[in-house]
Amino acid sequence: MLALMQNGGGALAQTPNEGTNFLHELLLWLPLPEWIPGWALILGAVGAGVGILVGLVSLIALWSVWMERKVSGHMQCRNGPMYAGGWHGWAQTIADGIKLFQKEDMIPIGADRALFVLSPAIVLASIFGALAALPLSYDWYFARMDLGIFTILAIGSTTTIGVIMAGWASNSKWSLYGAMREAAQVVAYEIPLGIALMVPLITLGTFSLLDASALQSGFFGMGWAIFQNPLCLPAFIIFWIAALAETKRAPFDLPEAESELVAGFLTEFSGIRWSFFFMEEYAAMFLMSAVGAVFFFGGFESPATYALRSAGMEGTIVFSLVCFVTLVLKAFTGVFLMMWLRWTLPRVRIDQVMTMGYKYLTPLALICVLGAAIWEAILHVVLN
Amino acid sequence: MDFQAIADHLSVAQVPGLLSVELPRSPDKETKDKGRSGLPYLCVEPSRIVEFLTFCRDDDALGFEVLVDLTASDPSADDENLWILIQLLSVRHRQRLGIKCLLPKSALSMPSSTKVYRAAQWHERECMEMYGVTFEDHPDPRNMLLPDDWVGYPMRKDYEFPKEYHGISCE
Amino acid sequence: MVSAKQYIGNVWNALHSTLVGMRITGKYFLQKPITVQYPDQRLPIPDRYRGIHYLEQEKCINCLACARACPIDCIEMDAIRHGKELEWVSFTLDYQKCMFCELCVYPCPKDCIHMGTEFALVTEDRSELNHDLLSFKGMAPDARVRMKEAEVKKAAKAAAKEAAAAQKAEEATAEEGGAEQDDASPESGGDTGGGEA
Amino acid sequence: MTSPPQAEHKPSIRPADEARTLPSGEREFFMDVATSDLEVNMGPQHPATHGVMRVLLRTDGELVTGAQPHLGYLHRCAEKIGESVEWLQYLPYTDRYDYLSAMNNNLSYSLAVEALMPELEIPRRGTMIRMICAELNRIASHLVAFGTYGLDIGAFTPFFYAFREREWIQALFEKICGARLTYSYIRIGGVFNDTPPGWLQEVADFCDVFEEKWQEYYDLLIENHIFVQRTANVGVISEEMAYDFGLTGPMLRGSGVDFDLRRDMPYLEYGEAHDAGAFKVPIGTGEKGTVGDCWDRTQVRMVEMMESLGLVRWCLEQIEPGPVIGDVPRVIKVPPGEAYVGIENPRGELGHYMHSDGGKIATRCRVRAPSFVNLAVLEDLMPGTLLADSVAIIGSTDIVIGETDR
Repeated sequence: MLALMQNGGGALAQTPNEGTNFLHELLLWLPLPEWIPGWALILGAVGAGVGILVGLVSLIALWSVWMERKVSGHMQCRNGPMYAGGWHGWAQTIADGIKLFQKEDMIPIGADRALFVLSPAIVLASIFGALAALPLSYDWYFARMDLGIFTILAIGSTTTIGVIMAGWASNSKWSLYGAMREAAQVVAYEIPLGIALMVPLITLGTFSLLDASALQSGFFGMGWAIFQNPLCLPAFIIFWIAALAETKRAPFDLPEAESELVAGFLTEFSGIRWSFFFMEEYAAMFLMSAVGAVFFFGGFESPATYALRSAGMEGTIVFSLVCFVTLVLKAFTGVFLMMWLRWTLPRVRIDQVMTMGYKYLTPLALICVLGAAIWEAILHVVLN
Repeated sequence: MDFQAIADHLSVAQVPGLLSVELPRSPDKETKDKGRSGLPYLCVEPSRIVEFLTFCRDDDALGFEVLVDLTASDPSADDENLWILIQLLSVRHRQRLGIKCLLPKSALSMPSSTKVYRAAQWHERECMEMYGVTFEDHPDPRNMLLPDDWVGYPMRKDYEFPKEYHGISCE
Repeated sequence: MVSAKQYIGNVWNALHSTLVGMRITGKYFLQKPITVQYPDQRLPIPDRYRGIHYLEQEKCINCLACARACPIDCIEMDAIRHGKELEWVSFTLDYQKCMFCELCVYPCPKDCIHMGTEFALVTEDRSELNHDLLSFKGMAPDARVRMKEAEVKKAAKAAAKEAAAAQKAEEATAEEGGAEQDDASPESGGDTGGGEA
Repeated sequence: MTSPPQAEHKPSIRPADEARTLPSGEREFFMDVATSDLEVNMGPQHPATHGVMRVLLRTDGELVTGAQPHLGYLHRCAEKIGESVEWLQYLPYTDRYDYLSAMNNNLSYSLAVEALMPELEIPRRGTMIRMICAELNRIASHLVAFGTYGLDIGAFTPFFYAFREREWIQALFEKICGARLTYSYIRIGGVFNDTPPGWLQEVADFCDVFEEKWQEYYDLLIENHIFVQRTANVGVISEEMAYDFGLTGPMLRGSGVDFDLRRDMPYLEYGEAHDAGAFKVPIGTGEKGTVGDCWDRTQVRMVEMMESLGLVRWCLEQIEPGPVIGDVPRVIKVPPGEAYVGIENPRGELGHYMHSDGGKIATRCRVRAPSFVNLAVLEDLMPGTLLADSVAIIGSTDIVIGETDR
């Protein structure tokens, strides 16, 4: 990693936290008896990690679904759920979840049973895998990855396989349409998504999410990439549009386009299997927003972290917590933006999706990368 | 043009198929005529309807571009005729024309107007299933509203409602 | 092929119209919703609302005008006539058929059937939708009392008439004073005038 | 190519080469491998068919190569009922064909019956209330058309905004006649009740608020770039095609034909209103694409809402106290005769052909439903478009299945 950092140039000499994983620290801190074998400890740690991840994804999905319903409700001059749980129906999603768990597990007669059962699992697994690469704070992470963004993009894209599988396995024409649309759309939008992310990568000079965040700790924690390079803003817009398409959110919800394809690849799914897809959608929204927040909007850095750091509280649990909250807030701002867009825009047509991906976003993203590279060159080579 | 002018124009042009004109008349107690209110209609020979409609559409003074409605009517079970009623509309000249064809119930067949107006296609399909009129050369003579296996022509006055349909009681 | 101007125009249009739309949805996001929480809060129902009927049973004369006016024949009524008093058997309105057109209300000569403001027609069984509009079966207590009185009077009248006739006959044949008979029991006149609608 | 058995009697399926040419002139790339078209049933339960209609689509991937509408799922024998119930009793049934514009249906039926009753005089206040109700109902109906079209295109929020205003109109109708959807308010001879106190003022208030809301709809959906891209140049109906298929209403005007029954064959007081400048007739101009595309039709409906608002305002100025219904007997007997009366419904010309033999019951009651006629154009319009376009086209015809099937 150091080699990479040095090769990458940049001002990465002082990464603030070379610290270890919190799970590791936790294991060291726990007064565990010595007779426990090492493999059991590792297994336990992995189990705890998976538990935390699953809990996290469920919490994100629960909160996001409720938020979506309230946001859409208020944008449409209505209230959204109001009863379950008391205050503004906060427990509505929990109630819905319980209902979905109780529902009959239905598999259509003509369906390919194995694929039908497997597809929600793949979808959910891929989003878990991608989220595992997302650090929650400077020292709260499941794995310290120097190529974290690659991991996220690579594992996150496997969702598509699950969706295509679901569409095919349903043995329904509408589902097949949804699956094919998803395939076409994701292939088209991986490219601008990746290229647009190159701009902050060039600006920051790292692939690691932790380092990217640390590098944006400028004045008052506002040394965000978006302020460092003028081309980050268009790049962010392109990234955002591509992220919407990746997460199948309106205006790119063509795979499930309810007015065209009934419910697309979800048509034949019900109950808990359907809710897996649902969870994946919201977790993916959170993930994409978090990636955007890390690479464009300072990651864990904010005036609060700056103040704490100035006060010398770096490395404490409070600091980690503030970092975590900062990231979550930024990510949910992104999720809110996605919802806002969803409840504003109509859906685009499949050929327009392709046109937009290939003819508009990809060239524009390339221009952004070129411009960002020139800007960095001027800044660092010519002026330095 | 009002109705009389249209009728005169048509008779001057000697359009094929034009038979007579039905005008509203007030009731007369002496002849025990109940009168006829409403709107005037042109009576046209059913077999010449295509030529008649073509003339109505293509003639500049008439200019009936739109076939608004085509339907049938069964005035009573005893009547030996079925009426085919056609409504034309001219967008250019802002005028309407009602056409009536008397079709004997013994030979319910007339040429299809679809070639003149595509709009007639669905109306004729409806007519066919509801009244049992056969429109010759109709491009798509399937049932429109009724199931394909429906027996009888429901809009006729002598139609008897079926007791059951595919095991569903209709009582 | 798209020209450069069109290309930039498309990008600009897309972003601009999105922002315009987001401004509108954002504005409503910050405003108070206009809906009400239905079972807790209810909007006022106007006077002319056409809901489930109610019947002023005392006024109804079983004339069938409403049943005849009904386009779908969903009103059925049945009453036994006791002179001027009616003993109601049923006055049913089948809400599976009823289309709330209010055509039954206006022909009524006594103005006794009305559209109410109740609209919830939720039941667990379709047969429950065949509402009986009578608030009570048979007759109201006071109507029953009135009927009894009427019958007593009627019986008394008949008896008086009979007595008078008898008296006349007696006077004609033999001049004998006949005592007035006034022990006519109410039961004796109870079965008269049973007429089904 | 293995074509399915139904393919034989399909008149509208174009040859493969022609169908594979997009409306923009671009040719879809395809290879000569053994593939077969996919037959998809859009409906009877499909969100885009606005009811229980089935469109049998033949598709090649996303490209629609053939479409065949199947109707009759909501056939309720309205015409047969019209021949078996009394004149006034049929009125509630007219509400049910186009349940989004029941006032206009009532009006059409009443006018057709009145055409057979020359002695019947309709008081002016009744006519004015009829016009107010018909125009308010047109606004409500176009609001649904606009909102559900947004749904078809994938925008949810405009639908709620449209329904918010529609609820208002419905509340106004509820006050005047007691029903929210099936009004049965306009009756033979006039209208059924006078307006409740303060009602006309409430209508005026609505007019004032609606104008700014309308601008919001316009900015939010109609001018939205994605919406324009989705609807412009899609489903183009040329003027000749519109005539040939007998299209009426906004479908006809969207194709650039300047024809409106309210202006050109006036009924009620529309002629007077037009002379007074109360309304203009909007036509499709091809502002965003070609004349007669889906966007034009939507635009015509949008502008018509504003024109209807002008008409309502004109009526509110003109209305004077007086009776609202003519001298109609309780059991109506119509003199013998026959009449066809068509009026401008929100969806096109709703015509009633009524034939009486002098009795209490009509001999023939024919309903010329605009949706039924407008729908026929789908067969020709849909081949060669994308699947998503076919949804946009169905939405832009603005059909109500209650009316197509009657």
